[in-house]
Amino acid sequence: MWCDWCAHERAHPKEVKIMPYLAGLPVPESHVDYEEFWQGCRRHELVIQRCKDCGWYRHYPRPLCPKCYSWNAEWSKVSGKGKVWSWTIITHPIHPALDDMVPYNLVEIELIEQEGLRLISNLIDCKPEEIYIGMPAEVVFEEVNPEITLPRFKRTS
Amino acid sequence: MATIKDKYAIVGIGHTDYSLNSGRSELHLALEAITAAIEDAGLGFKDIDGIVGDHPSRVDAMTIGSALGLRDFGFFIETDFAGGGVPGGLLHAIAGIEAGRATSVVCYKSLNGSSKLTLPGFSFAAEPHELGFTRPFGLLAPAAYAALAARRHMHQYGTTSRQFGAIAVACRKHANRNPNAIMYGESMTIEDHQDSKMIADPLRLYDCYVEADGAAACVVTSAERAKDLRQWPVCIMAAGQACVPCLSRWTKDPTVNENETSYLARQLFSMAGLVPADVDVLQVYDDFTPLVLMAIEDMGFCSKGEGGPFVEGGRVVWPDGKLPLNTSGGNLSEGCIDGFNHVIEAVKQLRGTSTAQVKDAEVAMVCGATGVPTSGLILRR
Amino acid sequence: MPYLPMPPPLPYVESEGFWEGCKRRELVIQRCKDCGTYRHPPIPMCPACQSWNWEGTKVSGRGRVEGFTIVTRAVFPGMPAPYNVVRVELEEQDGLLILGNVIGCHPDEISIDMPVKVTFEDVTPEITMYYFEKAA
Amino acid sequence: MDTIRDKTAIVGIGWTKFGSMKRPLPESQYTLACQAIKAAIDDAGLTLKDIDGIMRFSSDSNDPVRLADSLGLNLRFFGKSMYGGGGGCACVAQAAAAIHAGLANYVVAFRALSQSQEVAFGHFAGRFAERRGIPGPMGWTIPFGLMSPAQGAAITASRHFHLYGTTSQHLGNIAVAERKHANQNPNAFFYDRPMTLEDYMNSPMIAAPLRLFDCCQESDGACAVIVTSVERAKDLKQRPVYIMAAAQSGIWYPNSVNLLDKIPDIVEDETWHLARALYRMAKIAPKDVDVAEIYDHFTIHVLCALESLGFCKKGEGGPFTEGGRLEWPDGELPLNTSGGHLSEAYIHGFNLIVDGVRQLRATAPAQVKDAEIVLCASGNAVPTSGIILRR
Repeated sequence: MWCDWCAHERAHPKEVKIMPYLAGLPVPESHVDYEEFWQGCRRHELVIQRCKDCGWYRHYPRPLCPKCYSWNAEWSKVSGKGKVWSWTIITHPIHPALDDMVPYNLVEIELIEQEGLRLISNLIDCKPEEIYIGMPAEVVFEEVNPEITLPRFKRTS
Repeated sequence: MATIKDKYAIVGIGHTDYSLNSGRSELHLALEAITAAIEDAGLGFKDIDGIVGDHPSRVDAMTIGSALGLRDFGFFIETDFAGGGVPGGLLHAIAGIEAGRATSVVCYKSLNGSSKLTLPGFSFAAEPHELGFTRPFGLLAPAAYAALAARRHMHQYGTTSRQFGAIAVACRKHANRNPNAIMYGESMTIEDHQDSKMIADPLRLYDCYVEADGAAACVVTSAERAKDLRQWPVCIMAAGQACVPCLSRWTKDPTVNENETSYLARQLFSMAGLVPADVDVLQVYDDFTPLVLMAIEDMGFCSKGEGGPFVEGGRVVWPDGKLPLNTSGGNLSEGCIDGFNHVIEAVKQLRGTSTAQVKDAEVAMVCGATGVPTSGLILRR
Repeated sequence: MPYLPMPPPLPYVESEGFWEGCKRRELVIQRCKDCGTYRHPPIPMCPACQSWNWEGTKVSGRGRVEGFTIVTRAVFPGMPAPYNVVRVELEEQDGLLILGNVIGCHPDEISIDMPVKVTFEDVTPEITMYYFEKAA
Repeated sequence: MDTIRDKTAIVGIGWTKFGSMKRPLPESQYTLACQAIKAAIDDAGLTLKDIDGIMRFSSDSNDPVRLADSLGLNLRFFGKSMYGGGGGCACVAQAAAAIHAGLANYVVAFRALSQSQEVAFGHFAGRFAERRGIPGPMGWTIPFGLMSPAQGAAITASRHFHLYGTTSQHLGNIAVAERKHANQNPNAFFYDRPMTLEDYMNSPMIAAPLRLFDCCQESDGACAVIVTSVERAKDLKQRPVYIMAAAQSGIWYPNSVNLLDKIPDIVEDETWHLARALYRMAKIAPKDVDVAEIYDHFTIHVLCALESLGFCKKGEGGPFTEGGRLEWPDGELPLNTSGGHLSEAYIHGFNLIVDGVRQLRATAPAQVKDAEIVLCASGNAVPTSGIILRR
């Protein structure tokens, strides 16, 4: 379903770039709290931290569950399916690596597992004017280098 | 129960010129604003015994204290979160005075935001590693965060870019009366706003703040002591800070009712014993127009989702609007001093010295940035 | 050649005059035009009388070692050890301290109150470093 | 003037395991912060929902967002103290101020460090090696090789030695006393490693005249305390430890380049002003202090603090350390009874505050008999802070 307001308000940049997306941007640094997430991506699995006691997913990862204050957490593989919660088209580059990349899309995806469980990513197969809030999407993995694989998204029907 | 209501006052304000390239360091600008504020209060430099800085600051209390020739200063603290933190600095100053650790505290903010003349030094604080979840995807500029929230607001409530534009146009109109505003000489219509280039859809250039060089400062002391000073004291009815779990760190979710700004507003109105209708003039941190609109909703000036229609039709425009907003031009058109300019303008309104003076303004409200830990003030004449 | 393999300072608004002086092989210290007090490192306002008026004044470059250390364990690879760091009190004013190195001097020779004088070394096209050497 | 004397209390303390560069903790700084805060809340008999204020170090990356997001907190007071080790007690002081002003009910003050994973304080300057140039005031020190706090402290030490005849043995007395205390404390890094003055003298020179054992460790770990009003404290689980005084002090210090290269000639230094404010507020004198918890980044700074806090005269810090005066159980002023930064762990002064509270609860590993008053002083050579606690 198209959102009328989105369609009405949208600017229409000229073209769209498909993979590899946004090469040259800084990649995530290794860190003990987030290692499992990035390891999952390397295996082409989206794993999200989840409370072992109350089952609540949390992203970004953190030590305690803010819902039930439990320290018990596990890394749970999720479907990778979700929908666009919000989106923007960046037309103004603020990083040297982006000079030739704009315009590019930036989306916040809400995963189907839990309301409010969102992550930041890009849609790799959409022109700007095709993106809308509520658009179904699923994860795809892009190997940036041997250490880092990033989760991007593509549309689904 | 202990309360700080009406016990403290802003007795001096000072600021530099706001410009795109000052040619002066952040330290220089800070000292200009601070000395101006102290002189405005009719105090001597050595009467100052507390210094409240702001994050991120490259001008520290020891350097300020040394330059002012203070042999001993017994109170210094920093607030958090640039745009959210400035009013909170006054709260910390009040806590310090109330604890008997200082009598007159200077709060300040100084920026080479436009010229970038002062380079960042070294910080022992590790960069937040959560950036790994945003940066590789091109979520870099604050505008992009605001854009995602704005798009969601439009989707949910039918808000339009023209409604965002109404805020930008109001601020510009106010700036056109303020010779210290960077956009003083440049008028703007809603059509200009609509024609301005897209930065991060749906944010256009004129939805975004103006980076500036400049500094601002104020002096806080007890209401008792304020009586003997040079200026008409501006009484602090309420001061507060707020930070709540946002559960997903990425962008402000405009549909969530319980957030930092609503929590802040509840505290402020309850401490002051006022309701939104009592506010004569409003100063809201305005880095991006959609966030101003959301803050207005969260503070209870209108219902959730009604921010768009609320800001239309001149309601926030001086002189005839019922709730004049950012009457100096704000970050959008005066220049971004991280919201310290909003504090200065609120004081000017209550002294009756604003360039867009609201007639008989008695109560002014200042609200820091939304979407981050924030802070605010309610002031009265 | 710099005494130590470290990047040179980046001049900033208040320190530009100092480093320009070094290029001319002059030690230029900020001095209050109203009360005459020297101050270093440079800041915009006189800590003694709060005047904004100041000028860069060439000083003799003579002083004595006020305190020092011989660094025997470098904090990262590539730094030589031992090397010295001295704090010099310039002769123009009590307590007018400046940090530096004494070059051409064995660590054992350095002592507090040892007289020193300034010397200069071009290290990059932009920056001439100041150092100290033993004076008679 | 109205003060906060005896109006607030520390009602909860919490700490984590401590690790070092050689035996690092696997947990992140974020996890350590949450662990220590939760431990302090449990200790006080409170729940996470009770907490409405947070004070932290400006160099702590656990900002209120992170803490609220993981601990589920609704905060109405938060701020940062500056100047690293000078700011520990300032966190407690500002927490007390907030309580006193009615701005919060229960405030957590904490410090979490993971020097093994983030920035090791002794080695931060290595980051500059590859840069084009050194920005800002750091340009006055780093190009000359003054790059670690130990090196700055060494300049202070050589000057103190020169002015007052202080010796390495004097500094060694401090290190040995603290090690002796650490040997009582199973959580201390040096718990099972005794040290004699001879061992100290044989430790390698780092930056003359300072040796390895003059220096604090680089540690992993976290500590937290909970501050509330004395009225609320009455109903809680622990015996409250009252805050008699809390203060900060910064001075006119025009020549400092601020890498701990303090000028020991100055009599009325930051700690001198601090002491005056603390004693005045607490209405006590130095002789009333039963235990001193003095920030020990380097032995020389402890020695300077002993002078400025009025335990001895300026320049007499050296002889004051002699004869076991600083040693538990018989010394007249037991110092850093958990082992301090030199021998327990370096948690930026917060482990000293925690130990001070334990002394007044009579639960310290090296318990001073009938301890009634503890003075905690944060780091000097930078703008500093302090608190006086009583049973």
